Amino acid sequence: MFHLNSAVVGLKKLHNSIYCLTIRAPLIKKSVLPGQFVNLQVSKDNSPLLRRPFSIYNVCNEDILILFNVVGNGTELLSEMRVNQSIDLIGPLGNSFNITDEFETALLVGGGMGVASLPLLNAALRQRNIPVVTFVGAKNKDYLILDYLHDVNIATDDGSKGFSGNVVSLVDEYLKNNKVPNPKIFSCGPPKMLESITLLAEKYNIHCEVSVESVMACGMGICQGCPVERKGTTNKYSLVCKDGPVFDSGTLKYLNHG
Amino acid sequence: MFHLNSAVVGLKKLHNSIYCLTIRAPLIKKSVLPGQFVNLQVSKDNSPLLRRPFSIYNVCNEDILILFNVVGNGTELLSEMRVNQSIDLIGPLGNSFNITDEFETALLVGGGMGVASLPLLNAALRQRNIPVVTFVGAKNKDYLILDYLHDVNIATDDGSKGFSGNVVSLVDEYLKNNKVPNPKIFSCGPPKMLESITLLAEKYNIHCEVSVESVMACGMGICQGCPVERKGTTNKYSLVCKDGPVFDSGTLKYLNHG
Amino acid sequence: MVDTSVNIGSLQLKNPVMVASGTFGYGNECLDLVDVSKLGAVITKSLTLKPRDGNPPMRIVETTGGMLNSIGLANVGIQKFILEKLPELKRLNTTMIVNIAGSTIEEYEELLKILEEHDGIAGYEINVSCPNVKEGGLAFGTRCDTTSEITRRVRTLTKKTLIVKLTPNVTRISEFAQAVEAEGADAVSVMNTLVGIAVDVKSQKPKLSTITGGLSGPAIKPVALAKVYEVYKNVKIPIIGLGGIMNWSDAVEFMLVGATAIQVGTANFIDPSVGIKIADGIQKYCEERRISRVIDLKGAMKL
Amino acid sequence: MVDTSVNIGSLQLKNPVMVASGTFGYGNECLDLVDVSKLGAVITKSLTLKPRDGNPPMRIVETTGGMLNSIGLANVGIQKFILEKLPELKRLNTTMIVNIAGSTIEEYEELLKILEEHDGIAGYEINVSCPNVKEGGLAFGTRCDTTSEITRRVRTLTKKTLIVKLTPNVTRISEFAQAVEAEGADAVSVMNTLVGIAVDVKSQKPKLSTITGGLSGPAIKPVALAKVYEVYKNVKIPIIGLGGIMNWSDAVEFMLVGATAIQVGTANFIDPSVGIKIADGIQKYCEERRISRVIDLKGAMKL
Ligand SMILES: Cc1cc2nc3c(=O)[nH]c(=O)nc-3n(C[C@H](O)[C@H](O)[C@H](O)COP(=O)(O)OP(=O)(O)OC[C@H]3O[C@@H](n4cnc5c(N)ncnc54)[C@H](O)[C@@H]3O)c2cc1C
Ligand SMILES: Cc1cc2nc3c(=O)[nH]c(=O)nc-3n(C[C@H](O)[C@H](O)[C@H](O)COP(=O)(O)OP(=O)(O)OC[C@H]3O[C@@H](n4cnc5c(N)ncnc54)[C@H](O)[C@@H]3O)c2cc1C
Ligand SMILES: Cc1cc2nc3c(=O)[nH]c(=O)nc-3n(C[C@H](O)[C@H](O)[C@H](O)COP(=O)(O)O)c2cc1C
Ligand SMILES: Cc1cc2nc3c(=O)[nH]c(=O)nc-3n(C[C@H](O)[C@H](O)[C@H](O)COP(=O)(O)O)c2cc1C
Ligand code: FES
Ligand code: FES
Repeated sequence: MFHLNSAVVGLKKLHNSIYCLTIRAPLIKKSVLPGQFVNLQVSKDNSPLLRRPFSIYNVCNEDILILFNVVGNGTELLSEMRVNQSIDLIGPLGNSFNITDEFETALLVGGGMGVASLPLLNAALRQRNIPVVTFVGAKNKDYLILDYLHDVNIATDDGSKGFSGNVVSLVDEYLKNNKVPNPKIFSCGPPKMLESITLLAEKYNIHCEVSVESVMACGMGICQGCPVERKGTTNKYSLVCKDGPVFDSGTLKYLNHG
Repeated sequence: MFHLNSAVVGLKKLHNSIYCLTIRAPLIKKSVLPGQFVNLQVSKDNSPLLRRPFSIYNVCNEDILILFNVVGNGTELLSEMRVNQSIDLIGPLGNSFNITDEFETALLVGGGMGVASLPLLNAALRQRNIPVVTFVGAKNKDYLILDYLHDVNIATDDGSKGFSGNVVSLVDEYLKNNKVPNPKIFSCGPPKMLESITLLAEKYNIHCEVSVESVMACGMGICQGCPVERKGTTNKYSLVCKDGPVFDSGTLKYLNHG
Repeated sequence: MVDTSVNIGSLQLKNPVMVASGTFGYGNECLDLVDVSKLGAVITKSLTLKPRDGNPPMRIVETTGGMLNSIGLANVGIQKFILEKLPELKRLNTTMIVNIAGSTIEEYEELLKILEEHDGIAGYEINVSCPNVKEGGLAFGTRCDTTSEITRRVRTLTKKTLIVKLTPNVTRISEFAQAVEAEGADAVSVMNTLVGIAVDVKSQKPKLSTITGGLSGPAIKPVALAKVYEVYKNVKIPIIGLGGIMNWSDAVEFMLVGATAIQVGTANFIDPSVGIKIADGIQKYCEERRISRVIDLKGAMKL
Repeated sequence: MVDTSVNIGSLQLKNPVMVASGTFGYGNECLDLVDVSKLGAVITKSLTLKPRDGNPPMRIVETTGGMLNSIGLANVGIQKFILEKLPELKRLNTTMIVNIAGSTIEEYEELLKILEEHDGIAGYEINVSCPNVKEGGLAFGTRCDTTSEITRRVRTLTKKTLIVKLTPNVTRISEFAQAVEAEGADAVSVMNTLVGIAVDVKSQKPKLSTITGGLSGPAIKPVALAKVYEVYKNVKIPIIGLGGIMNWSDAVEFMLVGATAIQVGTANFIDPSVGIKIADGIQKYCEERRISRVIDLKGAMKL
């Protein structure tokens, strides 16, 4: 875990309200594991006060990339960053996807901004020569983010590209129609989607890891502010920022999400 | 008084931390009197919360100009404004210099950012064919602002240009060495300077108006937050934003300024 | 069509948005910018028996998300108000609520007696809680017995809507609300400012001439919401919620936790017409959700 | 050379900057980022007799210039703390102050008895004022009698430095400070969080699962300064000031109004090493002004 006062290397508007921010962060780049995140200070004047967490989308040279959607004040400020502007970040934070256990095919399932945690995972899997099948969902084709992924199966809610419907249904179709040798699902996306992927994984009896989100204050396990309710574990709650953001899907109680 | 949601037309860095901001504001331009100010919203997200008051430095086409020095968070945000960015302002506010009473020569005395209230006054005087002698002071030559003024006598604290010393001493020299027919002083600058110009005016028995500053919340007489202590008036306090910012120098009690 | 009206005592307001005492002058200062007839009501700055100069400068200082003020009830006094302000205010076609402050219980009575002789006043808001004056002020408002006593005594003097404005600087604000409810107050305004300090580390002096001042603005909104909620659970009379309201969404929060109406204070300094925008915003919120009466938002928080 | 040390009871701290309970874990969570030996002291999160899961999500929400939390004293419990955390904390070369919270007076006693059997603990901070638990919590802290009683009972059990952390949610916090001073507390921490609420107008639900939470961060700084100042005028024991401190200048403000030492809370979430920066900043401030001892800042506000 490093605390860096670093600089913006680049900011690219992808489309609509989605941006990709490149930050100089050699120490984080070197140590990041797939699924980890950084906690960015978006303002120097306490407005907003708290840092904002973002998945590490990719790495490049000495830099890390962040993919974000403008949803509020903090992400708006990020979208106004300029090259060379200083930016304060802490990372890499959280656990990571487990790709060392027993499975033969990785099914990567991303919805919305959830795709941001897939590229590093994809790269790590390919390095180990594990076959990857990827599914990406978005509300419409403008919100699709497909960079740094391979052979992607696409779903859009409005059918403007690929499968018409949600990405979990697309995975369902895929599993119905294909024999997938010993698969494991890795998924990241909005709560509703993670709930359905969990049910799907149960139905097919596939091991499934999900990366969840939570409002955070500290991002490193000190404030106890980011609990997620578990089942079948010794503690009632786990911390998204430290015990997560990646959890075995079967161990989460989704219903308690705000 | 108008409340405009308008746009930035231009921002020019003059030198060091001093900027000139041009704002589209035809209604204010049309009605402004010399000495009046506008109250600018520097942030859309309550940080800082309150508006910031600035003299109307000049007008041009449909626009008003603001001259400002970066001293804190609010002025820093102003210095980061971009052309076409929206900006919310209220104005013109306050009273104005009185140029209709009996005098033959106008002595304009500005110190630091206080010069910002002189150009409009200068123009109004010249339109009435009243002779103007101008004195401008700054800590050093880099902080001198001389635009839109004529035949300026310069003083710098460090002597890097013009008279070496404060601008009030320069006026004193001038009055000692020149016969000035029936003069009136119009002055704007930091509190210390206004105190000395007041004493000087008393010494030479010259009518003197000063434009003072105060922290403000509303800028238009509703919060009672900007009192200045008076002497020889019915009320103990006057409001800088509404009764001022211009006062007859002899009626102010300076000692109560923070 | 949404019914935006709300009732406070015998008074029906066209909408639940008022401008708070001390943040809108006497009501006629920014007619250039604001059509006050579109507000639910205008509450005057606190009036006292004698004119008051107010406190020496500095009277205001900005803090994170808020401001401290120490105006010290600067006002023209009740006589001048009646002579010079009231005639114009009557012509404004808005509901005028006069806020009064005294340094003794008798002063509150006297103020009310004088005001009762004039028309154009729809109701009274009793400020028992100004933190910025030496005499009376906060001392009244933080004692339940004096707060009740003032309420009891002024209640006998008027049939008009009587609102008591409570200070948040107490352990249980609901006890005060219950006490004034028992004495016949028609409503409570919750809340006045929190006591605060700011120090200039360069000069090592307090930033306000009176050392302490009253904290207002968005910084205090969570506290104000909690106070309104506490009062809501304990009294039946309407609550007028205020403290840090900047926009319609903040206002809706106050109604959801139990406020019948709201006041905008500090926000007027940033946007004098914010009250009208908030009234429109509340209406639109109701329209979009097919809530037929704004009053149905009161206490509608889902648990 | 500035003397940065300050004394709290029998304890000498190398500098006046501590990290506040609940905002720095048990003290060993961010050793990667912070050299805790440079802090005046580390205060653990509140420990209870039994482990506590804490409250359901959502536990935190950001507000203007602050945040509300409703952690509900989630902690591993005193036994696990002693077994699993304390051994490591002892090696950190910092002053460890353990914060305890009980739901009955007896629980405070029992906690203290257990802790007294272990070394490596420099002192105790008694949390009588957590607003986020159903049992006890705020109810204790807002009653002067129970606050004194807890102090009296734990005082007899230890010779170590005993600090009582007061809640600001009372009318006169100085009465509480006087009461615990009378019972032998070595110092008071002023202040815990303000009770607050935030509502989501989309879902119409409270943003926190427990409806109310505790407000912290720069938004509350003016209130905290006023509470410290009020206490300073009424007690002789040292005051540890906290509430919204973000930088050295804020810290100096607290000392000027009367604090002997300060704590940084919420600011740790934004910058875990802010405490060290603040300690450096205070020292530099003193150097520049030729103030030879940091403690000379205490109550040095010029009136
Ligand atoms: C581990 C982790 C990784 C994340 N990775 C990414 C990413 O790669 N790209 C990306 O765009 N976003 C990501 N997020 C979400 C991101 O942190 C939020 O979008 C951001 O904090 C919003 O800040 P804001 O100030 O713009 O919005 P705010 O003004 O804070 O909130 C705007 C709206 O967004 C909701 N919101 C705020 N924070 C969160 C959150 N943490 N989770 C869910 N909803 C939230 C609020 O409830 C509100 O409705 C991640 C969150 C976590 C916890
Ligand atoms: C009628 C009027 C006209 C003005 N005209 C101009 C102008 O033309 N050009 C210009 O640069 N400035 C002018 N000022 C001053 C300007 O308003 C302040 O510099 C500005 O508000 C500072 O905002 P900030 O957020 O950058 O600084 P802050 O962070 O608010 O303060 C930084 C420092 O400046 C001091 N300060 C803040 N506001 C004032 C104030 N109103 N008066 C004196 N000191 C203050 C503070 O005490 C602090 O030390 C004028 C002020 C008034 C009242
Ligand atoms: C500058 C200023 C002056 C005030 N004057 C009064 C007053 O005269 N009487 C009163 O009852 N409240 C007064 N208040 C308190 C406000 O009416 C209101 O209760 C408080 O500011 C909280 O609301 P807000 O956060 O929306 O401002 C004043 C507040 C401010 C900021
Ligand atoms: C997330 C969080 C958890 C807290 N937990 C505790 C706690 O366990 N015990 C306690 O005495 N205070 C607790 N507090 C209160 C802080 O110690 C501190 O009193 C308060 O936050 C005000 O200081 P600040 O504004 O610097 O944060 C907590 C505060 C926060 C924000
Ligand atoms: S965000 Fe602080 S513990 Fe997870
Ligand atoms: S700034 Fe509000 S009265 Fe002058």
